[in-house]
Amino acid sequence: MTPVVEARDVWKAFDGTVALHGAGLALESGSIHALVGENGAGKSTLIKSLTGVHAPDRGELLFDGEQRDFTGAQASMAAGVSAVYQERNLVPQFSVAENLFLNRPSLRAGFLQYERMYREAEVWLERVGLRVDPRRTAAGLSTAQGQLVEIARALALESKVVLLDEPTASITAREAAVLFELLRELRDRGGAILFVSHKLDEVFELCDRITVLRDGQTILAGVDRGKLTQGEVITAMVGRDVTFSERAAPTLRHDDGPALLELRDVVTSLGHEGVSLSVEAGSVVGLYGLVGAGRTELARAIVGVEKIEDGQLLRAGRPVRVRDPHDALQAHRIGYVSEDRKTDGLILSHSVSHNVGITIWDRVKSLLGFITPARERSRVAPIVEQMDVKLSSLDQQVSQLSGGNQQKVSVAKWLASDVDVLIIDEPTIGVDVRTKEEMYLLIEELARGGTGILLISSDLAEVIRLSDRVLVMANKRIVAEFEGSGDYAVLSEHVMEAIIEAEPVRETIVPN
Amino acid sequence: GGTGDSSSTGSGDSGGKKAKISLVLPGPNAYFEPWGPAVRDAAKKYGFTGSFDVPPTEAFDLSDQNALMDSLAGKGYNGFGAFPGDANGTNAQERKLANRGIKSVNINGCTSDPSAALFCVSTNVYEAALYQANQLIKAIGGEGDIALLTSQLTDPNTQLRIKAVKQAVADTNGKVKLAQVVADIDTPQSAPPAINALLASKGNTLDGAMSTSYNPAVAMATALTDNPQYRRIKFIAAENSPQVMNALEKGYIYGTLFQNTYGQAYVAAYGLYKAIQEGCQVAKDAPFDKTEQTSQLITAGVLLITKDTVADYVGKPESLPDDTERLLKLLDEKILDC
Amino acid sequence: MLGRLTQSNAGGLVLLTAVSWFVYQAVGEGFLSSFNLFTLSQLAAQTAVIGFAQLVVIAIGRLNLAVGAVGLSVVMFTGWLVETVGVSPGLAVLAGLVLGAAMGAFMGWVELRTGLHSFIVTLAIQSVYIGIVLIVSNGVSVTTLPSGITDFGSKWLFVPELSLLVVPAVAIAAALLYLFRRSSFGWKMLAVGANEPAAELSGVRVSRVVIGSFALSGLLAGVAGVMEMSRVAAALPSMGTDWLLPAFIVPILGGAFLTGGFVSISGAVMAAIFLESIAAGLVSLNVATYWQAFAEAIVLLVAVVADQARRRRRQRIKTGGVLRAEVRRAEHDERAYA
Amino acid sequence: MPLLGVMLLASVVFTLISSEFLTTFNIYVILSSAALLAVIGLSQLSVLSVGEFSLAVGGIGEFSAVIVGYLLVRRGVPLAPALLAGLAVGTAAGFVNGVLVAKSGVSGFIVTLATGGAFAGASLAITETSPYTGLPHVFNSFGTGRLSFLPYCLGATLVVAVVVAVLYRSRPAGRRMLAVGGNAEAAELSGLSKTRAIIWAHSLSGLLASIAGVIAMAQLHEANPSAGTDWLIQSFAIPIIGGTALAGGSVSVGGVLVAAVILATINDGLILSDVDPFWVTLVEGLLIFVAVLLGRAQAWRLYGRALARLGRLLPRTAP
Ligand SMILES: Nc1ncnc2c1ncn2[C@@H]1O[C@H](COP(=O)(O)OP(=O)(O)OP(=O)(O)O)[C@@H](O)[C@H]1O
Ligand SMILES: Nc1ncnc2c1ncn2[C@@H]1O[C@H](COP(=O)(O)OP(=O)(O)OP(=O)(O)O)[C@@H](O)[C@H]1O
Ligand SMILES: [Mg+2]
Ligand SMILES: [Mg+2]
Repeated sequence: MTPVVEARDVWKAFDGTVALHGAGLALESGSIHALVGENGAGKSTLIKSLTGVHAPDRGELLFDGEQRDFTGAQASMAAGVSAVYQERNLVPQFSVAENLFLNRPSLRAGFLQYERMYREAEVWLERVGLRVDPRRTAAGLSTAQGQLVEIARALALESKVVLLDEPTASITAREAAVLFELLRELRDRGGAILFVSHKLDEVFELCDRITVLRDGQTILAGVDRGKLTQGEVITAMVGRDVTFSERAAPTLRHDDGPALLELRDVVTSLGHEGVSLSVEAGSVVGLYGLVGAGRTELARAIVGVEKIEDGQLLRAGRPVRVRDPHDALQAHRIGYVSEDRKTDGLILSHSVSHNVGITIWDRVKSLLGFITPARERSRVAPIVEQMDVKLSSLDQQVSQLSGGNQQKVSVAKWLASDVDVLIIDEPTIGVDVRTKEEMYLLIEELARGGTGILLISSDLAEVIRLSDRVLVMANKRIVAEFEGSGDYAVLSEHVMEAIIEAEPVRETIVPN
Repeated sequence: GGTGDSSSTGSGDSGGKKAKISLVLPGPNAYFEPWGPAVRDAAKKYGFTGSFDVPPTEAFDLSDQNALMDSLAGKGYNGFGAFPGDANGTNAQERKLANRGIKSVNINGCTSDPSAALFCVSTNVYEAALYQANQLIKAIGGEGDIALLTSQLTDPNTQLRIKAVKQAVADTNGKVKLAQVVADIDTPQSAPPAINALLASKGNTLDGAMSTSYNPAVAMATALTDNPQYRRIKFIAAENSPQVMNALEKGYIYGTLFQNTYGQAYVAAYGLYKAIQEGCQVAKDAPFDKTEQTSQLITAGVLLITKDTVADYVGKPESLPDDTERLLKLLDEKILDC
Repeated sequence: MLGRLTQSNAGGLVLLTAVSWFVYQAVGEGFLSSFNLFTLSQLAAQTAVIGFAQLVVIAIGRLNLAVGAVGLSVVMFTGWLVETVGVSPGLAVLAGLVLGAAMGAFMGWVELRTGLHSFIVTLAIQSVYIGIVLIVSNGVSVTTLPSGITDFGSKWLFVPELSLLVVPAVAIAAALLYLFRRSSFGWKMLAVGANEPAAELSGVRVSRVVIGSFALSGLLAGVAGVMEMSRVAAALPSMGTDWLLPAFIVPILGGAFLTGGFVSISGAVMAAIFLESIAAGLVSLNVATYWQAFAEAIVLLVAVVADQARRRRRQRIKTGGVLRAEVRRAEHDERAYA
Repeated sequence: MPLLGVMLLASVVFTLISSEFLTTFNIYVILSSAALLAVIGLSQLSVLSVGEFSLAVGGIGEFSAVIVGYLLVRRGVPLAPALLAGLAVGTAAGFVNGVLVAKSGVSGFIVTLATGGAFAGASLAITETSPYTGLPHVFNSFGTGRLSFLPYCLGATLVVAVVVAVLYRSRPAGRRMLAVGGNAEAAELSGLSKTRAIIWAHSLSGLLASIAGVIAMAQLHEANPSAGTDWLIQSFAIPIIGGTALAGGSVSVGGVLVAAVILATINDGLILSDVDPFWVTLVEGLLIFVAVLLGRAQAWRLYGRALARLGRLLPRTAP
């Protein structure tokens, strides 16, 4: 059977780096094909080469056995290829519905028919399990909601080839399950699907074939899933055997002293009510909840971006008022790793060095406010090394890094900051298995060093793996609290029960 | 260190070289169009190189005018006639030129003393405005409300004009009132709404109005052409644009002040030519007119043109030929010492 | 090294300037005369500083339409201190610059307090500043400046081709270079300009950066004003009106992103030089009077488009080179395995 | 819409100050000035929609007007073809801008600055600074004629505004420009062409600038080569006051109309209230500032909070 889409010996260079070294890939109809590889292996570049967003420097692209060179996304879409790219791509000012039908709005006599678009959008949103009003603008959507909208957009095209670049990166397992059902349906109708993910469990659950990229080269080309184990895939990705550590023993607690950070009956302007929690020195407190539960907003309120209207915030036992993130960092030594690296985490157009160093400028500058790049670099380099960020130099623009490597940079800058309380929001979105493990070790090491960590994550396994205590948030309230045992099977059941109880009707968005 | 005065490279004064004269504006403006033919005619008649230059700006700009003069000087020009970009600011430029042996003359407006220019040929700004105001007061029968439309407040000449009009009004002992002064509206965009707004608010009470600048005059002429109900207002312009002349011929406006634009430029070019090519000096006892601003004014004539006299002047590029003759003679006989 | 230079904006402008100077001199006349170059250095120095005043707010993703208004205020205030109050020139200039910084900071503060776009805030405030100057000064210039101030504009440095005004411009360029390369404040400015929410969440106090940058902008506008005052040897109430476009062209042509987050000091300096030499060059080329403005625009357009095309080609060649090297290595490896 | 409230508020204030404010003629004066300002604003709005700038609005406007004037006065071309030629020239000029901006990779700021300068320069050169006068009577009365308080040219402005509003609300071309302005990368990845959107936007801007040029010409009764000198700042101020984002992606045509009326009202009111000429600039700046501030919903919240704070203080200070 000839593949629907085939890429042969594709080369692609960006100024300075060569992203694809003769990579190959073949997709067949009626199958879900996994594309895996470490961060920076070239997965996204390969997808963009297939859809004509990047023009490969060398190599052949065949569609239905014929050679084609797409000049842009328009051309590939017309040829029946739809894609969800790794970064979020919505027009913030437009309604959800219009974003869904951006390139082919419903028209009558040349004029847009909004009502019809809203109706059609509702159907597709329903199918991906996203309950948002199609009339609202995309600006207010969370990353996860945006991701679901884009998946709906790709599926709505009803093309026979669907390329998904890390579609499950920021959605929870429940939403992923809905998506997988859809994808299987599509496969059974003869669709060819490419699925990129760093979550190997998903890959083995969903996919029929697996292609592994390493350093821009195809290491395993479309091998049957049944013929591989996760370990073999990881070995192929990394290039050597790796073993993963177990959950570290509970870290030492300074139970006697007051908690590093404590919230008492906090009410925010965004609708949180009666939120109480405490983070002790040397502990990791996990905060789990479904998409839109209000965890990110709570974190932003703690560092002073949003307003705390009532209740108390205590820092080492003393009530304080955090005016803004500067105050949080400098006066109270609280840091916040934001969840959306693109909009409020990274400065994409600046160098890796500046991005990681930004939190320490005030500490390494001289009396008159001067800094040398060398001084910054000496602090930044070890952390970047530890996180294994794949880059050509510390001066490289962050925008030129692969998605996962960008994520590492956004976490690295807070590891560099040396704060006492660190709030980490979705740290491992898009990070490959090996680095994820590396990050876990770093987080544990930080905690062992006495830092209090509040971990927000939509990856329940991650929360359970790291936390000494697990809090569950739903509808902007803390609805349950569990001791962290590290036992996934038991804990996950408890957590899900708590959520279902608090939110009988699952809504990804609370209507206003 | 290595600093020194820029004048140290300047050459001394020397007559007898070939004159290369440019008349330079601070920016493009239709009113000064006769300068082109004036310098051309003079150059042809007396045999020197003459040009008319305008810096590439949108509005009048002192810096651009200065830069243009410098570039021309770099090309060997040795005489400049300038409408000063600023009555104070142009002085430094002309001194700089003089230090390098380059002569200058001010046209259509003077710079404040002390000036490095040879002389200034212009109407007496204050007197001209006073004349215009007095004519207006006469036209409205010596009694009533008048309005003054004028240009940039930051232009020292604007201040002089306002002062002159106030004086003329004061001389009537309260019979005439200066009801409103509208300034800073000398662009095609801002003049029409401002003039119309003035008519809307005071159109029924004003008896007369005068404009000392171009765009407000055009706007007023247009407004009076379109709105017969306001033609009661006696309006005196100080321009000769087609709209103004048309309105004048039809009797919609009372009159306009004619200046000798061509003649001023011609006389300035002639004076420069004499000084450079024939080595003439400005006589020590030259009978200059003196104003608050300058002590080396050669006063050019102005003339109020009304509906009755308009036919004699419309469409003639030479402005006021008789006045030109008078000025040339004055220059030859009294001012220049050759 | 040379490769990197020609890739950069400043490098491209060096090339453009060199080529255009060659053409002006070879085809035209008098472009490289010391007179012309002196003026060019005077103007380029001031234009560069005007551009810097805008550059420091562009860096943080803001706009400042009041650069000219602040410059004007500083000039008039300094002039008043010197002439009326009798303060010594040095002290007066210092006081003026402090005023400029305060006026800038005020705009930053208003922007933060109201949350309005800096375009509107500075547009309205520039009108307020100019209005205050008009009211306080009554539109009257200060013309009797001490030689301490005016010498600065007329003296030369080392050679008669170079104005002393180059000194402050170069000093400021060096200081800004240091600011953006080596100081936490400069880095924070760029961070705020590139991604304000991210910078804020990383602990940068945006309000302080905004107010600081606007204060710096006001200070630099004041310096540019003092430079113009010393060049023109007067404090004129019309100064600053023609600064708007150069203020934006210099940083943008120099390579800064109008949206913030990236600036180039060397690019801005070269842009000022290139820009100021166009007008002078076209005069040497004898372009017909009224076609100057047109020609100036076309030269600018052709130059930047050609430079961009050149840089793109170089980029392609470079990427191609990297790729070819990789392919060769891969083929070599294959052969080695076989 | 709070901006509309500001407009009414301004009218009430000026009516109280001057009894002449609400006369037929004065309303005509305001509306005819606003009619021109609105089209100037729309011309900039259309480039702002894709997140670009045009510094060539004034240049294109006066160039188109000069072309029309040249054809009418020097060539004796009849009115309709002359006008069409002028609009075609404006559109073509905008198209050239669009192509240069989209294809050359040079910042749109510099490109339009240069082309705008070229168009303005060409206008000056063609006319040698003397405006073309003696335009047809019908044309002049389109510019300054009126039906009671309604200037005829306002009709043209309203038609243009409706067309532009519909374009941006319901036509794919308009939506594509907005999509590119909102998130160019997303738009491109969804198969929209950024290049084409930019060219569209600049062409539209050129067309609107030439319409503004023609209206200005009719109001002045001449084709003035420096008619567009003041347009630069106004072209930005009007859409921005009206709520159009400088960064692109959202436009407000209604906001442009209201903002144009507000600016025209302020200028008119300054003369009606006979403000001392030396104070005009200051007062104008303050009025614009206050108008913009009051035009924002969040400003009202600010006042609410300030009032509340005051309210909390009062009982304590009162005996
Ligand atoms: N625009 C660009 N400019 C320069 N280098 C780039 C650019 N885009 C990608 N690269 C480089 O190409 C390589 C491959 O990147 P790519 O995004 O394809 O990785 P990936 O496999 O998708 O990784 P991830 O899992 O982190 O998303 C990386 O080294 C990256 O730095
Ligand atoms: N009442 C609401 N009206 C509109 N939008 C809401 C409302 N509540 C929440 N949202 C949206 O949903 C998001 C939920 O907030 P938040 O990001 O804090 O949740 P979260 O638990 O961190 O979930 P996520 O995993 O999506 O980040 C907000 O970004 C907001 O845009
Ligand atoms: Mg990727
Ligand atoms: Mg979140």
